[in-house]
Amino acid sequence: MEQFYSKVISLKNIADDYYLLDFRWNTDSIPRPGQFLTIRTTELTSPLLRRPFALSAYNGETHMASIIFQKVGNGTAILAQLQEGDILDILGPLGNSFSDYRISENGNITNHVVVAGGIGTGPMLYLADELKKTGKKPLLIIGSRTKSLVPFTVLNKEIETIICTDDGSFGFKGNVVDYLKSRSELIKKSVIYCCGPEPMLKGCHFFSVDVGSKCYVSLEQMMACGIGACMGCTCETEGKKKYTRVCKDGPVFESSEVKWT
Amino acid sequence: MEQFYSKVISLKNIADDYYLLDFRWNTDSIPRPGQFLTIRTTELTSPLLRRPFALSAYNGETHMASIIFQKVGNGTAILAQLQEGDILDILGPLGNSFSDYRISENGNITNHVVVAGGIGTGPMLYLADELKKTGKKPLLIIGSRTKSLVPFTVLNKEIETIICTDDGSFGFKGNVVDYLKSRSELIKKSVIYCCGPEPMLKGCHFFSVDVGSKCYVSLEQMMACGIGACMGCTCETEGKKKYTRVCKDGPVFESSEVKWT
Amino acid sequence: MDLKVKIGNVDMPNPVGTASGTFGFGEEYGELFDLSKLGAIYTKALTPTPREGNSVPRLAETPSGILNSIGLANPGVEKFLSDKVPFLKGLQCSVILNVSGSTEQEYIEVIEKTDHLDCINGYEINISCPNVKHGGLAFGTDPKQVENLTKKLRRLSQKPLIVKLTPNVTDISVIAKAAESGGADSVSCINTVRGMLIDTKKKKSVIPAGIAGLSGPAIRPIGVAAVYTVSRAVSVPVIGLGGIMCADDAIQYLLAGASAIQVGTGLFVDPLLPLKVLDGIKEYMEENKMNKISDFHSFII
Amino acid sequence: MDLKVKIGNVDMPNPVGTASGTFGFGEEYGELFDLSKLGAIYTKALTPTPREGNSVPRLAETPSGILNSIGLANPGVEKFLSDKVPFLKGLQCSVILNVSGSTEQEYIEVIEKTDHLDCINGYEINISCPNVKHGGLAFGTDPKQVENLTKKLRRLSQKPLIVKLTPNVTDISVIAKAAESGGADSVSCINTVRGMLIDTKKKKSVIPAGIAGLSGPAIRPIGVAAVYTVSRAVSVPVIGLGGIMCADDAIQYLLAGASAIQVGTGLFVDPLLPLKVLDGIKEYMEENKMNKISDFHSFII
Ligand SMILES: Cc1cc2nc3c(=O)[nH]c(=O)nc-3n(C[C@H](O)[C@H](O)[C@H](O)COP(=O)(O)OP(=O)(O)OC[C@H]3O[C@@H](n4cnc5c(N)ncnc54)[C@H](O)[C@@H]3O)c2cc1C
Ligand SMILES: Cc1cc2nc3c(=O)[nH]c(=O)nc-3n(C[C@H](O)[C@H](O)[C@H](O)COP(=O)(O)OP(=O)(O)OC[C@H]3O[C@@H](n4cnc5c(N)ncnc54)[C@H](O)[C@@H]3O)c2cc1C
Ligand SMILES: Cc1cc2nc3c(=O)[nH]c(=O)nc-3n(C[C@H](O)[C@H](O)[C@H](O)COP(=O)(O)O)c2cc1C
Ligand SMILES: Cc1cc2nc3c(=O)[nH]c(=O)nc-3n(C[C@H](O)[C@H](O)[C@H](O)COP(=O)(O)O)c2cc1C
Ligand code: FES
Ligand code: FES
Repeated sequence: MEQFYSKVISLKNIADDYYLLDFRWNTDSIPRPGQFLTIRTTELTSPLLRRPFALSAYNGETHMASIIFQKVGNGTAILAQLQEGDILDILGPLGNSFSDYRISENGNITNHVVVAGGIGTGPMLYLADELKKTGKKPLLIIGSRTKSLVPFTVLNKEIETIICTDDGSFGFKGNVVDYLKSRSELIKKSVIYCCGPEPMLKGCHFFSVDVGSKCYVSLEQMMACGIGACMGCTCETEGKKKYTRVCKDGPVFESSEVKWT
Repeated sequence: MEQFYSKVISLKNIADDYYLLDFRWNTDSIPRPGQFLTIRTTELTSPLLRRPFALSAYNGETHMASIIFQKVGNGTAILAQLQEGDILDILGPLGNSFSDYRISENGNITNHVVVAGGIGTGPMLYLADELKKTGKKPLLIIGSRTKSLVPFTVLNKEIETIICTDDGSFGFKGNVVDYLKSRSELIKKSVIYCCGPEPMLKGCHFFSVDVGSKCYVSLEQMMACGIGACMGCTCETEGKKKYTRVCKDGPVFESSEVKWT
Repeated sequence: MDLKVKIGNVDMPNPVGTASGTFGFGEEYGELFDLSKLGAIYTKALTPTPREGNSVPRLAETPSGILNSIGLANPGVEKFLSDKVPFLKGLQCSVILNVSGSTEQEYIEVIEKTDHLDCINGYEINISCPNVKHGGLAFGTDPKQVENLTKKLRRLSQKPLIVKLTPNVTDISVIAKAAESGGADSVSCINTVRGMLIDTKKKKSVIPAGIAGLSGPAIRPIGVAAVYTVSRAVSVPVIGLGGIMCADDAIQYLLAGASAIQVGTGLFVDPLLPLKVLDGIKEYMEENKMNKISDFHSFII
Repeated sequence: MDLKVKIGNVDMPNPVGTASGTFGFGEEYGELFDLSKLGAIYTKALTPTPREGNSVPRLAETPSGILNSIGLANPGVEKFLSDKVPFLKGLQCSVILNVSGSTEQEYIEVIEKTDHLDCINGYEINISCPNVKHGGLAFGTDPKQVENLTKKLRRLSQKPLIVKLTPNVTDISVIAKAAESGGADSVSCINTVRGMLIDTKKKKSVIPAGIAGLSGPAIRPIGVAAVYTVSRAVSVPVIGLGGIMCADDAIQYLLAGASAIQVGTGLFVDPLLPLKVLDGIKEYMEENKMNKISDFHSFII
């Protein structure tokens, strides 16, 4: 982890309110899928805190990195107005990654199901890419409310991808958990990775329990330091420690570690 | 006075850190030289207060208005980044004007000396233009630290203009009061109008006392409401009322009304 | 939808007012919008004799806030009667006179000399101004003095008496209760927070008086916490203010327990803010199927 | 130029520290910069037994500020000794242990169990945390309790005792004097200000515990005013904090009377801020021909 500055290489609007931001990764530690960074959005005092975003791509040769973010409030509105060449104040890479678990616990498994919802799409694109590159068979499932929220332009055609829309305006009609259930025979032999809104994560977790697969989820929590110092971003976990820091002990957890409420 | 919205027509850098901002004057009341407006610089809460600027030009036919501002802090830094088409939130016109005094008290006088210093240049360009249009003979004297701070491009060639620079890098070497003194014979038959830093205003005032001319000054004070309601922007004046509101009772005062400290 | 708010024996047409000291006596903002749309205006503090106020600068900006040290500059009762009352007589909204003084006698004098006026619908007793040397804040921090002063003023007028509380105390609910038992019809909170800005170039306080009053969005969380605390301690209606910059901010105050709100510093940033806040409150009530202001108070925050 | 600051019998190499609760026990920020450049680190509050802290969310953003309700989550003394002390032993800067408790006995226990450690250079007694039900803020608002607690702790240790003051009191100088007469070597101020943010969609406090602690630039003017007031009331050195976001902010505190400062919330925005603040202070001293920190205290603010 390091604080560094980097110029905006490009900023593209890739779907309703979704943006792809490319920049150079000006530090040595390599960011893995699931890891995140924080960006200071202004030199002024409002919005105050740095904003966390997961990496959506990283190219080890060109040192180019990307995030995909949704414009939801003041901080992301500022980011959405960045111009090529503007300077980003970045702290990262932060947290653990899906890759840690993939390698340490699931090295031999071939089938990997990568589930993304809403602003959780970024890190899952990166994870699917990494799986593909390491010779695994990723199935990418992306859930959206409607077609205009699907970031078609950033999808990798070489990765089997299922789009689910709540309103049926594209692909599978229903949410990602509905889709998982519709193909549970196949999926139960896979490892599941998810990032997205909490109800989706919870649904994936209970699905994984039902079919007996391993499931990993990336959590979100309001963060201040982002590095484990302030105890602000805890989540409830099972076991001896009631609270665990999302920014440092996560954001990726085995879904059975999480206390689902 | 009214609150209205207006698009940026153009923004030009006219000297070191000085900018000319043109926009449409979308309200009926006509702004006069010396009057000002306030601009909200952000939808966020920092910088919080609206920023006051004097009008530097107004064209009654095209309804185009201008201000000249210097980038000094966060608020003006935001303004300096405006793009054509961005929306300005404007409150104006505010305060009294030089014209009030010119017409009511000095209608017959032909010679008018218009003295500007630093960020006080804007309103004095407008006043000189107005004087010229009404058939008077304005002499415009602009004081600057150095040549690169002189906004040459916005000067009207038809108006007799003297540039004074402290370092002598252009025009008269010395400050505007030195210049006034060097030509006191001529100037004592004129009315003097000034806007600029306080020491300059004070110098002009005492010069006017010496030569026996009338002198009007535009004051600056930290402002909150800008319309006379909060009592935040007072200045000390001679006479029964110890404090007077710069935003409402000014910003233009007869120099002998002001308590110079 | 019923937006009325009852404070003492007065019905305010809606919960949105403008905070004392930020709105003068109404004339200036009256040029910008129709004051009859407001629930109430709270005037600049009035003292028996004119006050020039403190030396300049009286204002400074801080992160998301401003400091002020106006020092209760006001025309005094006499000039108020001659110069300001004619304007106030024409207004539809409630007019609440903000009353200040350095001694009890001064508060008494202001009320005695104005109680006969029909155009004054109530009093806000400013016992919480940090910007005057004597009186002001001193009254506001001692519960006994608050109760006594309120009692004395209570005898002088049938009009609603609103005691304005300072956040600069250990337990604001104690002061609120003292005002209530002294007979106040309502309490308003918060006044400004003690704050200071130093000019490091000049090595001096930016505001010559030194410590000044902090207002604006920076203090909104402090105001909401105060209203939450006070409204659980007293049974009279609470009027909330401090840093309201949009309807959502005002709604926070109402949900915290306020029956009415005031817009202060927010006026400086957006002079039409009170009308926008009122519209936003109406919209929220519609969306949430609320019929009256007290519906805001039915949630467990 | 001599940047040293003496607090009790300890020399801090420079006046810049990191505020309790924002810096953990130093390990995390130690990955980002060289902690030996700091004057002091103030650890997260330590209590005798582990505390899980409050339920989530524990953080919320407000205009130029944040609310927190961590609830003193900490590993407890035992785990502190085994897990944190080895790291602290390696540090060059002063390490000040922030001590909390629900009862006097708990404060006593923490000091008794840690006083033997060479790597602990002093104690900051947190009598001002708004985020725990018992203890914390209660201790901090009553001068008698402050004096008594300080006296009891004074007997236990030769190390500097810094009493951390809350701004949520009527007169902070009274509490500061109580700490001084109880034997404190220094007071630090301010802790967070009581504040609240309500989610108007959910009609609930964003932070489940309700009222939380406001920090960040929004409260800087409140902190500077507090330091100004306190440093005129006591003769022990005052440590200033609250909303420091740049060197100029820190210099305001020093000019107001502080002998040292702490960076808290500012770390979250700019993790290397303490170093920038230190550089800025040095530059300012050079420009203003100051030789030592006490030179900041020779101006009439
Ligand atoms: C580990 C992690 C990874 C994330 N990855 C992505 C991503 O790849 N793409 C993406 O679009 N979004 C991501 N988010 C969410 C993103 O951080 C928020 O949407 C963003 O901070 C909103 O800021 P804002 O100022 O626009 O909105 P605001 O209106 O300020 O906030 C909207 C909501 O965003 C969340 N938020 C705001 N500030 C923070 C903060 N400091 N820490 C955590 N949450 C905050 C809160 O839930 C808040 O209610 C991630 C969050 C976390 C914790
Ligand atoms: C009546 C009047 C007319 C003015 N006309 C012009 C003009 O034509 N061109 C121009 O360049 N400048 C003008 N100014 C000054 C201009 O308002 C300030 O330079 C500007 O507000 C600075 O804002 P900032 O955020 O960039 O700087 P900051 O760093 O916030 O402030 C720098 C200084 O600007 C002044 N200032 C800041 N906010 C205000 C405020 N709300 N009210 C008054 N002063 C403030 C203060 O002296 C402050 O110390 C005028 C000021 C007044 C009062
Ligand atoms: C410039 C100014 C003048 C004020 N004058 C008074 C006053 O005369 N009487 C009073 O009770 N409060 C006065 N106040 C306090 C406000 O009424 C209000 O309590 C405080 O500013 C918090 O609200 P806000 O954040 O919305 O401004 C004044 C505030 C400001 C900013
Ligand atoms: C997340 C967080 C946790 C805190 N925990 C503690 C604590 O454990 N003990 C303590 O004395 N102060 C604690 N504080 C208060 C800070 O040390 C400091 O007094 C306050 O935040 C004001 O400074 P700042 O504005 O620079 O953050 C905490 C503050 C924050 C933001
Ligand atoms: S954000 Fe500070 S510990 Fe996670
Ligand atoms: S700025 Fe409010 S009276 Fe002038």
